[in-house]
Amino acid sequence: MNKIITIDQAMEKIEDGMTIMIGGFMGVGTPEIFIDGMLEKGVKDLTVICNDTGFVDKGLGRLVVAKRLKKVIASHIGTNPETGRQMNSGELEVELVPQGTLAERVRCGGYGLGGFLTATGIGTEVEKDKQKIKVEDKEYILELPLRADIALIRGSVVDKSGNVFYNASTRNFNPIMAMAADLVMVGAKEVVEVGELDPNHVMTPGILVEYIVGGEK
Amino acid sequence: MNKIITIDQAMEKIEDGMTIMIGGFMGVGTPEIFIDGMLEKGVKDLTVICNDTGFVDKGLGRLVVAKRLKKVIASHIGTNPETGRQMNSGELEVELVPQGTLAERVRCGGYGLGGFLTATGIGTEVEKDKQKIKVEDKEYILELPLRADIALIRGSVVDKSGNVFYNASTRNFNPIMAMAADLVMVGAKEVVEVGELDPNHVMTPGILVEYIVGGEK
Amino acid sequence: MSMDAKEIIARRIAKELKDGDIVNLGIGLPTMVANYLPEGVRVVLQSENGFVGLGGAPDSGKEDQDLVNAGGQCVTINAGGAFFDSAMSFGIIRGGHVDATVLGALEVDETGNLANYMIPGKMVPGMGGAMDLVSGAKRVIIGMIHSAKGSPKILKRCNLPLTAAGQVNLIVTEKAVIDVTEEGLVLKEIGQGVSLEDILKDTEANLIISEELKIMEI
Amino acid sequence: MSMDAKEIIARRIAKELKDGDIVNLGIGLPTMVANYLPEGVRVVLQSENGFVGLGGAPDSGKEDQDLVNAGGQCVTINAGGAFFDSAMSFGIIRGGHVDATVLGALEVDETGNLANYMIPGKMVPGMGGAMDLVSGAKRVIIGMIHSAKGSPKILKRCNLPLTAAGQVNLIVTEKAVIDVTEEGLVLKEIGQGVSLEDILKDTEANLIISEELKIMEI
Repeated sequence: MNKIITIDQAMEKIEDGMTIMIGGFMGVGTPEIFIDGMLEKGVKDLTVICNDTGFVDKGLGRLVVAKRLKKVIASHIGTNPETGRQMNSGELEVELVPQGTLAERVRCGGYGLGGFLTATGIGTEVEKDKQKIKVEDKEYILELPLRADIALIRGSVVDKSGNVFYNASTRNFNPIMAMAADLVMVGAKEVVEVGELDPNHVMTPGILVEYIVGGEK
Repeated sequence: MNKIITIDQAMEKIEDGMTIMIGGFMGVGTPEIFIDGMLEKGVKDLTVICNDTGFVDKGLGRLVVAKRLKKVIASHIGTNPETGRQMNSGELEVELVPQGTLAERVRCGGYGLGGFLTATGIGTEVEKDKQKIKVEDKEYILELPLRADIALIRGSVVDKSGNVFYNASTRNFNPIMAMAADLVMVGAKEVVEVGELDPNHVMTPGILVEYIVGGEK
Repeated sequence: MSMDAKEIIARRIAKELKDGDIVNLGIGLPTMVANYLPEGVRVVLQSENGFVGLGGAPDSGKEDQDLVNAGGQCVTINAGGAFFDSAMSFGIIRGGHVDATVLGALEVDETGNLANYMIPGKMVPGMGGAMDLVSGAKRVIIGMIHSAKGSPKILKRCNLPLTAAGQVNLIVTEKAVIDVTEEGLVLKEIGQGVSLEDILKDTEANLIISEELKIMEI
Repeated sequence: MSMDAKEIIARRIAKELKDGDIVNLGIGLPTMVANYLPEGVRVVLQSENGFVGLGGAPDSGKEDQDLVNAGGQCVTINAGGAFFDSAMSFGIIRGGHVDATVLGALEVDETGNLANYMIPGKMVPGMGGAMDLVSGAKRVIIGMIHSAKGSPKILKRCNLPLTAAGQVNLIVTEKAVIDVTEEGLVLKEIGQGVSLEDILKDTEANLIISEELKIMEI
């Protein structure tokens, strides 16, 4: 089973209107190769789930600037002024989620759980319209899972069966997103043969990854 | 800050009646050095949270045989006939929890969550006396967190600041238990200097570990 | 006959697995399925104690005490395998990342209910990972001897405490292959040399006879 | 004055940290706290994008683009540090494994409410990790200039959308150190050369004057 495909083949999987998770934190650990590909293909009306919208010239912020998003679910949009501008003008729907809650919602989606209880956001606007549940007299918000059609993740070292190692702070949302989408594609900085990655060091098992595109920077 | 202590010093932390999480799966990844220590000290009336009660002569099953437990919360007790015998005779309280639910309850306790929704156990005895919550017409059980006074875990390689690497299938419940107790002690097969473990390969950060006891097999 | 029956079941189930499937095999008979995979079909085995790429038994003297399967036996890991902790292992299971699980049963019924983890007062080993596996795997295949000393195990309604409600997809015995459908249990295949009467006699549940009923090939 | 004021705040907060504490410092002024730790006090800094053992800036030319802090700047990791994913990072935060977090504020009030993440219609950057940090850290220390161009930031009741309700433990400004207690805000220390009148004028909230009121040492 050959999982290595070209960026053009990868782009054939992405359609207008899809919900896509994109790994990274301020562009670090974001698979830029797929951002390039989506910009070139002209895919649009995407709902993107991500930690932040990066910068106007780095990370998935470039998709915002090119107006390819219909909606974004993120914890932070402050480093990309274009996201705020489009939000205020009504061009882009933005759902802001506390970062820990966002990570946990993505994990829930991938781990087959129906939701979780967190105290984060109690007494703030975050609790609006959400079910609250008391456990032993402490109040929690019931937060629900997130899933996507496709997860685009970035791997530092990827073996040909799809096992992924993330270096340093590039890990962030990538491993949990790799669990939470119907189709997972990884942009690999380095592709190695099966068996070269120590099974103890694999952070995303290859069984979760459908396709690998090499040439990620 | 010296985290390395002797087994005798470690045993001073453990008192009768405490709730203790013990890592391992069928005794693999269980810190036998602490089991030895507890048997020798004569500590009793413990509530133990663990995947299984191991065997009569391996893992924490030895504590069961020596009648040191008041209650056990586990997913499986079948490989240790003494657990079943004490359960039937009323000497030992046993709470059986599906393995995935057990892992997630421990994680919830350590990750500061108030609970989670799972479909595991719906329509079975597991749902008895538990709150059920519907999300988008699907029914889930609300499962609650588990925490302990002490977690006893086993590390394959541990640096002197408490960073832990678990080899192969010894990992199992150890990393999540290391998050979920007020005090965490690790039985280390190999102790190395700070800096010898690659920060990418650390599975339990040293900030979670209070004490290290060397000499684990 | 008993050994042959198990082999028939394992061989037939092996044909249900597709190349590239992620599979979790229960202890006992289900483990045998890995021995009979059709040529060209390679599956990745998940071991719920914390890895994928479960390999065969190690050569004598080469056992690694850190590397065991969910039954506690020393095993190996294949190239391309990966270790993880119990939370992630069951995330993989509950999250639908396991294509199929093969398990034994004490009882199974018309609505796909499964009882395979306890006999109150007699055998209470705990459910281990079975409840999560049966709830989470995309396809639940039951492999078991058709009846227990003449007493049916395929029932109208399970009597024993359930492992999961309505999750079984396929039942394979040495006598029959039975699909669990919305309409009920559909008999799809009959074992070689087994009569329909024999199956009906040994089955308490109502069986809908498939219009494409055929002889089980193994 | 502005630079000095920030340094006063950072120096004073540094004295709140204990040897071995796990600390998360917000962006801006809070980051400065690490520069003024008393001798013998070593803290472990957590970076919510996924590691503990946050070190200083790398030497010029030695930047590793894979290793940044939560503000996106290239940093280093100290020996004994460890990387993890975002789910675990916030597990560490929410789970009470962070001893203290130091954050700035737009407004803080008598009940320990904090507003520091948005001004509706003006600045809506998103809360990032702030809500989890404020809910989860064992101790929440606010470091901020006492008032905004003469308009009080320590209020009876926050006007802006809250980051968290009732979670602030200590407020440190260039003029005062204020404890958040069940009874209300307790003024514990006054900045050198600052008068009580000046503080009361610049503070909307009621202040309970501690019986042990003293001059802030930095």
